[in-house]
Amino acid sequence: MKREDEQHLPMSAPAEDLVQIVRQPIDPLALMNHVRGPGDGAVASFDGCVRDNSAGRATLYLEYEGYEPMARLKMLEICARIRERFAIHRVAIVHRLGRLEIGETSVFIAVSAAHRGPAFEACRYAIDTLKRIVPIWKKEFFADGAVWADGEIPPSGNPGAPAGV
Amino acid sequence: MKREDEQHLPMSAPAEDLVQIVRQPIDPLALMNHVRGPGDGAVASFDGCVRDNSAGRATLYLEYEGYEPMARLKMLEICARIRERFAIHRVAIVHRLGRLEIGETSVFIAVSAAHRGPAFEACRYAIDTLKRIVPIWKKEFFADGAVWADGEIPPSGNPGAPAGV
Amino acid sequence: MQVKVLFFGSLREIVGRAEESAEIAPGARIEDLFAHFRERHHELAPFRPSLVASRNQEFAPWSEPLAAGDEIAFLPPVSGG
Amino acid sequence: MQVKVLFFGSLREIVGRAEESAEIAPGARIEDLFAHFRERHHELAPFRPSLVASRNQEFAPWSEPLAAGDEIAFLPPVSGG
Repeated sequence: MKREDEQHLPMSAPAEDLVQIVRQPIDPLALMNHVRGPGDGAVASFDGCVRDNSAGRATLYLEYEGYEPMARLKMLEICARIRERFAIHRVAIVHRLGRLEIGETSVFIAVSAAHRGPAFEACRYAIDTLKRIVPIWKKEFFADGAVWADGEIPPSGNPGAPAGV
Repeated sequence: MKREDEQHLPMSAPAEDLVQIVRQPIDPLALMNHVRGPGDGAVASFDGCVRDNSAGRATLYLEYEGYEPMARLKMLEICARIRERFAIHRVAIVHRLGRLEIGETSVFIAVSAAHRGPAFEACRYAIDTLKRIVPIWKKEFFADGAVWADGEIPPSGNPGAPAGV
Repeated sequence: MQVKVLFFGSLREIVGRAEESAEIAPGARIEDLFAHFRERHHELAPFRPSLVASRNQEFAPWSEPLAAGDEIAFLPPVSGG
Repeated sequence: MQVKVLFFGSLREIVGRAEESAEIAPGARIEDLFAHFRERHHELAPFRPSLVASRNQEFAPWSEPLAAGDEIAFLPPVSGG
């Protein structure tokens, strides 16, 4: 469901979508403002932040590492998938890398739409898919050591086809 | 699922929740920051904003009117219901009344949780329930007239029992 | 006995006021209070099926008896959000 | 022919480098390239079942043939978000 004033844009133009990998603090307000337009009635957002514990073990801080160019491509792929599946207007996805302290935002996703249903569903789909297919890794530092977080094995082996959801 | 450091708070203490009815612009960042604590890994937000059209008819602006003390009570009831149903940490719900221009935020909801599932579900539940039970009314102004928006008839007649969802 | 009555949205526009006092007989129910206003404002009648009532800021059945000093509101379908 | 190989997370720590060049025989597949590194770093072996491979920044099956100049990465389970 595209707005009237967008009908002349080519279908493949997510030019308005915002995908970034950054090493500085994320500004959620800028992203929420980026996605909203006059035809929108809803902006759903997800803010992933650093918890002070992992399964009860006290976390000191996290370090995120990414395969940056591929991560960007996968985040763009998420935007494209969202546009195919949900009646949304615009998407912003930003992931931070490097050392993050407790309470800091590691990922922020904002999705605008005329109606709240698609905005919520697309936002949820975006973070669920990001955690499955975007090549980023988190190392958790504890008082007595550090571990690479248990992750998810991305669906693969069938390049070109959309990874199953 | 309460955090360790909250176990001594009385069950009925949503003292940390924020419920407001305002007549000035809403500050989403303040609300997102209000709900997040060190035990949170997720903040889900919903921003309801004024669309430039209603079923294709161009909207000039909106006016919101509320039964303020009862609306506050119902918003607090939503917070309480959310705490019962979802493993969340903190909730903020703010609704604006008066005249709102296109693009402005009429309602903002933020919910924090250790994990994203409950944060998303509680946030969605909050806006869905707000639209059904909170006594607030929206008048839509068009170039050629104004109408009170079609609304939802709140479940009633059984006070004390939670309104069905 | 006296009760306070609040009108919102379309009802407020019909009645021309957001708040009224009403003197009603002991034993009267919310339904009777609505009838009292419907007699003075016939345009209220068609709204009845879509209204819910509140008593002291909580939803209440139309059959609920009133007490002196009650704050009653007749609420059109809500459209916040 | 030569390909570029990238290592991330736990694999980067094992190999001790984020990037390597490898000289491999024409016709080699991604699986063969991994075997090449596994011979030099035996600690890589137990990771194999949980890894996926990428070729030129897209997921690729282990059986995919390599071409000169390819950028190959061995990706541990992802844990962004």
